[in-house]
Amino acid sequence: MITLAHYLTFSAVLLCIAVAGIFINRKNVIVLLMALELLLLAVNTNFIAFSRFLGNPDGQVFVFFILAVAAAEAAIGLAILLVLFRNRATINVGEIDSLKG
Amino acid sequence: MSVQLFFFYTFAVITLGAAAAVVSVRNPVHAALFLVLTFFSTACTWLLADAEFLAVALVLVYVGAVMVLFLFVVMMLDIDIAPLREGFVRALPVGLIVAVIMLVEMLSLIGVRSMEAVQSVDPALAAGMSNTEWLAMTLFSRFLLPFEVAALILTVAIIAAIPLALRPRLGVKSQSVPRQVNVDPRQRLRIVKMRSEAPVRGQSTEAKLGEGLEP
Amino acid sequence: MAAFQERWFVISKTVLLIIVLAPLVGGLVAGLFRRQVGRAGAAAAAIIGVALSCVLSFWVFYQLAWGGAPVFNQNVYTWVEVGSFGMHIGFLIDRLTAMMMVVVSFVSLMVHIYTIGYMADDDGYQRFFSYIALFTFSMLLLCMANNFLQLFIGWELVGLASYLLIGFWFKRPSAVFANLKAFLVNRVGDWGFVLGIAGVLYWFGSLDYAQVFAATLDPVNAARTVEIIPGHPWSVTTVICVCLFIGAMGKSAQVPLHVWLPDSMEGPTPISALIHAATMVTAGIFMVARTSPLFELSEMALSFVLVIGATTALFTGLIGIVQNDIKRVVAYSTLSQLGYMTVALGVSAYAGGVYHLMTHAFFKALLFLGAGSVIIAMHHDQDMRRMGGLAKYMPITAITMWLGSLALVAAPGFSGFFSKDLIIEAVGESSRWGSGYAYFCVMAGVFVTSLYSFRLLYMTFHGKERFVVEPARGGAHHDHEPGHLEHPPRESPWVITVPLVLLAIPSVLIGWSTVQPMLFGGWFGGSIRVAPANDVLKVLGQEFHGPLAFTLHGFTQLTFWIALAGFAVATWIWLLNPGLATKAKKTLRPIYAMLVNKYWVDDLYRVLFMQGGVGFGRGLWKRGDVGVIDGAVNGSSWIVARTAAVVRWVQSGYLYHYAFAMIVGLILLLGGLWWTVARIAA
Amino acid sequence: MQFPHLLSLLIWLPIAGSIVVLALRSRPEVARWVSLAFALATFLASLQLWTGYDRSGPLLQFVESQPWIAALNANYALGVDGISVALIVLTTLAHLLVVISSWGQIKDRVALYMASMLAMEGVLVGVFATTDALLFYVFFEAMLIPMFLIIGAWGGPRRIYATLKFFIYTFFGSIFMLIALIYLHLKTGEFSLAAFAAAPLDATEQAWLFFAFVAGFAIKVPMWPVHTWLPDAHVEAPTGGSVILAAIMLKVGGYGFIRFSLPIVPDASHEFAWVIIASSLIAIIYIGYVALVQEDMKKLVAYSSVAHMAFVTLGIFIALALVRTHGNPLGARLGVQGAMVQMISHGFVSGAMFACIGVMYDRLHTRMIKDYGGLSQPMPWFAMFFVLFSFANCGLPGTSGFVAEFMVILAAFQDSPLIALLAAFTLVIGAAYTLWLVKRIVFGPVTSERVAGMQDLNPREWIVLAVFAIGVLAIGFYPKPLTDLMEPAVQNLVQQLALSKF
Amino acid sequence: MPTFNPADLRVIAPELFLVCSTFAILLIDLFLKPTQRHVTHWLALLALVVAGALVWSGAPPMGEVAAAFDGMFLRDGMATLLKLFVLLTIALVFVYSRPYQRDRGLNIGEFYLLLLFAALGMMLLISAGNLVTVFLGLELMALSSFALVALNRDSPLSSEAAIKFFVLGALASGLLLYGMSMLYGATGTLDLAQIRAVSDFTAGSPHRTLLAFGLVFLIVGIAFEFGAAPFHMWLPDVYHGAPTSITLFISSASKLAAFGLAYRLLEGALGGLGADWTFMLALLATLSLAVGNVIAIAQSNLKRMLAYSTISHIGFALLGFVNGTQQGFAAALFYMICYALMSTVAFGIMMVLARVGFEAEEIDDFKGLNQRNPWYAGLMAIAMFSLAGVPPLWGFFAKLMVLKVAIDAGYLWLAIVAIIFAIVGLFYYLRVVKVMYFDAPADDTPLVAPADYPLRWVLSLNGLALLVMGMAWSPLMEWCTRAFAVAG
Repeated sequence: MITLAHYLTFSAVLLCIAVAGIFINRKNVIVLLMALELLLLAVNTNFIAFSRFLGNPDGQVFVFFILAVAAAEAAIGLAILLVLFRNRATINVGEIDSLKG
Repeated sequence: MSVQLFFFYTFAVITLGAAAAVVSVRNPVHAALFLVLTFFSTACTWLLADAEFLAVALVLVYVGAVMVLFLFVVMMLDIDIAPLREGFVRALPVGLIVAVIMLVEMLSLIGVRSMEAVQSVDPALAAGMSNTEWLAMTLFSRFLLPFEVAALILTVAIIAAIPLALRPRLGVKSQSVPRQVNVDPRQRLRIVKMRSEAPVRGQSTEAKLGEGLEP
Repeated sequence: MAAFQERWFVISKTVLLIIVLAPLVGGLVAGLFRRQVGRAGAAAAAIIGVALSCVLSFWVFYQLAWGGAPVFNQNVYTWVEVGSFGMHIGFLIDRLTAMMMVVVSFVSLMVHIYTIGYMADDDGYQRFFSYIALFTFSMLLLCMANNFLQLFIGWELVGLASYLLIGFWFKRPSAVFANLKAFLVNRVGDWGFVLGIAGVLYWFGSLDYAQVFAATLDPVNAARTVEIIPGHPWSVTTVICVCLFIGAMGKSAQVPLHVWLPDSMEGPTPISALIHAATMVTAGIFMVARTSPLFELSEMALSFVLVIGATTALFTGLIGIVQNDIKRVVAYSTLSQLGYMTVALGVSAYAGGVYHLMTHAFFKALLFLGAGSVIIAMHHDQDMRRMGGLAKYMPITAITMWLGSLALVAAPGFSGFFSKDLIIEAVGESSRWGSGYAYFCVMAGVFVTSLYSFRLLYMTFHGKERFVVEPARGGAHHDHEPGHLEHPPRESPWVITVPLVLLAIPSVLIGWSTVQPMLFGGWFGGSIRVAPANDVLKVLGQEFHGPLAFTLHGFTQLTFWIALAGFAVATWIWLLNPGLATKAKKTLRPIYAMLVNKYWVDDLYRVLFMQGGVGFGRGLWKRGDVGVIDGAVNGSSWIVARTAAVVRWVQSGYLYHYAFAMIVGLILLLGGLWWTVARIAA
Repeated sequence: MQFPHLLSLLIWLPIAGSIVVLALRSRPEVARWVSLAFALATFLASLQLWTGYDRSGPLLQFVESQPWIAALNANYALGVDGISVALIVLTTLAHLLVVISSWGQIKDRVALYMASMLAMEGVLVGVFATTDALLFYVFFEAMLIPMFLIIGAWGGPRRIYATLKFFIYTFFGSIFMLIALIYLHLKTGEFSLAAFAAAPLDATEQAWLFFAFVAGFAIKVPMWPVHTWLPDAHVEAPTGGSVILAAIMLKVGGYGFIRFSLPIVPDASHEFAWVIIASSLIAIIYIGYVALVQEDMKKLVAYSSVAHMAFVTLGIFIALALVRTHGNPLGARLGVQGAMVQMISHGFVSGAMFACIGVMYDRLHTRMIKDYGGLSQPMPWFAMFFVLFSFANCGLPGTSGFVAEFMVILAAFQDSPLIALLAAFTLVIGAAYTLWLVKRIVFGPVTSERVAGMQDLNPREWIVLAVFAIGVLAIGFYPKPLTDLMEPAVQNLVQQLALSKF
Repeated sequence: MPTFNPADLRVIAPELFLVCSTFAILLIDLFLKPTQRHVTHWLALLALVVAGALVWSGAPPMGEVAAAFDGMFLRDGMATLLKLFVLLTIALVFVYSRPYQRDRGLNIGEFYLLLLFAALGMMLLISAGNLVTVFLGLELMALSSFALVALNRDSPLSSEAAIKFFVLGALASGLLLYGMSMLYGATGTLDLAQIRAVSDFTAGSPHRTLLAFGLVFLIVGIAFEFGAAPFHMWLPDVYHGAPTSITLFISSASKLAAFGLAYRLLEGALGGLGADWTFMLALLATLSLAVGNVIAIAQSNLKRMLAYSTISHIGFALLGFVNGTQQGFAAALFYMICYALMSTVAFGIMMVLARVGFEAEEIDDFKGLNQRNPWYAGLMAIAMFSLAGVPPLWGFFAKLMVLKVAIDAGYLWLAIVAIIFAIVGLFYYLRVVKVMYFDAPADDTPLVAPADYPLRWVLSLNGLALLVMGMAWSPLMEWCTRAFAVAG
């Protein structure tokens, strides 16, 4: 049978991949945004696992809100990305370093 | 090894594989598509955990809306693939090591072994309603305030996205219907009464451009 | 009659205040209001002040000596009061003080009158009068003090006055250097002196003479010891007396601290006479005499005084022989005579020392003023090698200088004879450690004294004229080169010669009338206390049968023959064949060089203290302050700035570095948690 | 009759004055007169303090107290004893003289300068008048700001380095003191000095607190190893600034030792007294030699004030040793009294010396000794004053310098003759560097025609130097009124030293 | 099954009013021409003022907690106090930035709306009683902040700052969520009060470890929101990149909200684990002090310098948290309020001195300001001295209170570290004063502040408040102490 440990491990690995994705990927901001989506996905899995094993609906309701917020986040993220692209003509993370020191 | 466990493992492996691909693949379009695959397989794992409503919601919200938005943006920004490649390998080892350390720490701290609680009967069925109804009962009773705030957040997303992304296209001659409608004929046409005169010989007869137009 | 007795023959405080304050007021008037008062007015104010105090001093002296007035010891006002211990300003007038007051005020008056002539054409005329009046005030304050504090205040004010007077012609760099040197050497002396006073306060509980001297009678105080260097207990009185004597050495120019007196000749001659012969330099002797009860308790201190005095007497005298500047010869003779007085104190013959101080004041002032008159005649040229044969031009000065020299050489009958020979006999009598050495120095000193005295007389007044007289060419300001005079030397005006004569009289006669009461008649009474064991004067007193007998006896004494020998050698060298001196110089080259360079003591001090001090200071400043401390301060700010510049680049601007930093932060926190959990589990 | 709120008046009148003067930025002339009026008013009020203080009455007089911060139980508590009265009068007098003397010296931004001076005056009076630790600390820090502005805005070429160094150096010390005050507050629950003095503290606590206080006050005094800010600050400060810095600000350090270190941590003070005594003795000798070789007059006088202030710390901590080991309270009172007189006398002497250097600087705009020579010919009266103050600086009897050094040496001897020997060395080295300075500047031939062209003192400078001279000579000849004023405070302090806190 | 209870609406009245007024302004703004933007300005201000009045009037008596929506929304003393100051700071943002925005063409309706939404998010976050409300309040604030930073579309710096802020913000909130999920897993409830009630497990038990594990992730989220090192990296770039008006908003209002977040999560939920998080915060405080003060010295841009100084001030505020008791939080809140008002003065003056096309950002732009505009030079000097913590200004007393609390909790070593770095900090504040007062101005034309009178009056009032509060700050302190009296 599927145990809570399975889910927690699965979400932990997913989280690590998302986090690794953020600082391994030196090139593309869009992939960063996708990694963020992955991150939220891992969290949602966690919530659902706990909700399922504790028999308490609050976790899944929380996931519902996370999804809403994630959508809004993605919207704003891409809008900012657009503005960045218009100003800098690049979304290569390696080149966005004028603010430093 | 029950059937459920088998399915769980397959979907988990697919998800992790796709997630790894999202992060490492070269072309952002491929990355977007792999992300779609991740969403689908995660949705399946959720189904195994009897969270059907959220699984479907995930697919609808993410794959339907968010991934479409991503693809729009990827397509719109014509990113040339070539320079994206190099510099990837150099950063790989450090990142990997750090990620692995984090994973090890997290797993040991969660105390995976001690979480051997077996999946009990589906709580929603126990309460005699479907998962959706079970969720809805809590959502619309205790979580009213968050529900409204979630709505607010989505409004903010719109209000924020428009001034950032919308670029008024200059030089577009757009019709302004209201102004067209309430035009007053008197402004457009003016009838002028003039006396007739004999032309004076020796001068050029045709009028200069715009000569007689003064009111 | 009793009322009269009572009213007239008790010393009144107002009289004493007038004695002290009159010169001060005169000095201030002369100094601060010189424009309003003008030259004559300033001189008058100063002289009236000093004259007033001189007359009153004589009156007080009369009251004490013959009027039978009791010793006066009252406080004028409280200076500082800390709990039960109070420091006051007050007067203690006993016979010792009276004598000093008379000597100081009289000599000062003579110098004031003399200055009218000497400084006639000097633009700092009023300023000079104000300084010497202030000097008289401080000297009187010092003598009349009834506690150590006021003694020290007078002590330093006198140093200040000497500083101002030596550096009077402040345009001359050498004068300005001399007064700084004088003040600093005096200050080294004062360094010891202040420690001595602190010792007195600590171990005897008070600064007032009366209480301290009463405490010295208590055997516990006398025997108390202190271990300044652990393991070496020193008797308390020895420590105090040595410190006090160091002060005296500074002020009375004893050997190690004598370097400033010759240089103080840079000042005008009147002050050389007043300060550096008669009064200031004797302050040290007076102080030791005044604190005799303390010195009597410590055998070692007295031996120390004795040895220092003997060394000064002999070796400074030797230098006097080779000096060519007339004032410097007299200066070295003063040093030598001070050595004699210190030797007298060393053998507990305090009365003898003070008595010699008095007689010396008169004839040394005379010699200085005489030298001054010679200098005026030679148009301020002090070099004896360009003098000679002046006797015929300046008979009064010559005669008075001869009388002064005879007194100095202790020719029998003269005042010097009575005081100096007695000291020599006292040394012979004393059995103190070092008295043998002292006796030798003192005897050799007699020969040396007569040698340089007569050398001076011969080189200036007798022998070939070594200067040229030529009438001035045109009206040019007479900036002639040395040795050439417009007109032949003339005798100084009356305002200069009268003081010479007035001083010559006591130089010759004072001995006769005062030797019996002062030395043997216990004239000083309670003011000087001598332990019965050390009272050499009493022993000498048995054989003393009146001054005339002593004079005749003097002719038979060895000292007379030595003096005569000195006279003979001097006459033979400098009168009969002058060339011999230069030849002697070549043959005794090393000795001559040693004497001319004053045993290289001056150079030693200059290298060791002046250049050494400056070098040490610069080292401390450059390395210590600037190098180490500021180095650390600026260094630390530099380090912080450097780390800031380096750490600043951690903020690389790359997004993934920021994320990386966050994740590393997370991992550290998790690691911390993991460690705590592991610890609990273990 | 003691006007009840005199101390508050003395604190807030100048500060109000500074605000008024600040508003007069556009009219410098009016600003000068207004600031003179305020300075004069404050001085006269402080005279009332001097006369009003009842010598035989209770120790702490003119007491005021309002609650200030309820959370910390700190209240606006004022009260003065003999020592504070003397220092307050010195402060108001010095500020009055500085306002007069900077009449001609300061040309640009007069209003800001005068405002800073008046604000400084109010804060300094506050430091001496308060009996609440937190209020003391606030005033102790607040006085840095006006001085920072004065040195920074009107100073010499390297003023920025000097003023930053001054500010951070002093702040560094005082912030450790803050930690000590907080610790004490936590222990006693309030901020009044009396409570701190009564609080029982064990040995380690006392040691830590002692070194925190030393950190704060040693830099202020300044004591030997941490003194390097003073020469820079003095050299770069304008004349008025360096007069105030020398005359008053250094006293806060000494005052701090008496109010904080001795009563609150007596045992640790006794245990570590040797550190302070050693530092003072080194200061006297080491700084003496360093002062000898300075080429810049102001630096020389600055170093000399470090050496003189060493006497204050020496006097205070000798008293401790005397009371505790030798059981000789009389000697201790002599030592502390000497230290207090030194604070007042040094205020007059070094204030006067800097005023003189200011006079010379106004005429020749250089502080290098070699640029001067034979000053007594063109400026005889100034030469008289300068020589008088130089002699006061090397402690000639008859001037205030001697009174203090004499008493401290007497007390030091009673602790150990060796300390007295080293301390008395100041007689020699002090005379050496001061008189050598006088020799090179005042006496000797006139070195340059610029020196010859210098005209003598103008009336304003006359007043300032005359007042300083009167002060120096009065204390020199008749110090009794000053010592009687401070006697009860000194006696009480010595009694406090005796009782141990264990 | 609890149903909707109308009485809750009274508890949530201020937020409700703010939402309605925001939407009203949104609609009105659509119909205004760009020149009439001041209407939106005044309406927004009015909304804030009325909301503040509602918060003040409707506040339950001190010490009591009014819960609504089944514990989802709490109104206690702390919430009232914090909300008032959040609204005050945002009002100050509006007042100070009006001329600045107008000159840069940023004077668009969305600026006001996003700020109002951010205010709303903060108020929700501050009075959140449940993890969901915390998350949603936080996200509402964060999203509007990301958008605000990016508002200046055509400046490359702003867009770069915005993307950095967005990505790191999202990462932090992701990790925060992960922490919340762990909390939920360990205690089985989302309600903060219940989590606290349940969370007293024995040290070794798995639930306790899970809770602690969640706590770590929470601290990451909180530290990011505060800008404490090592999660501070975003702060300097965002401060520097964003337009000064937005920097003012982030530096003051969102820091106060971060305090609310920290208090609700750490005290509200995990009061039981006090020992753990106090030590972690101590480490963060030390790091923040070190990084903030040291790097600030090497800065030449004033905004960047103030960013690092913010990090050091956060280090100081965390000193208060380290104490973990009521006095601790009171002192920390007092410090945060003081810091917020100090930074509003500093950034306000920077905006006043900025003109069309010229950003008064570099420290050298302030050269000789005293000659050109003595009043604002004076205000800036007061702000700088107060930030440095020099008495008799307010900054010093804030530092004093925080140090007292830290020492009281036994963290003497941390207090000493804090004051040593305060000395390092003193240098760069003094440098600004030096530049203003001692250096000669580049061009000595007198600098006239924009003719916006309310701006001048409010800025002067704000500046002088630092001086006045230096003398009379105990009433505010008492209010803070009472705010934490029983609540939480």
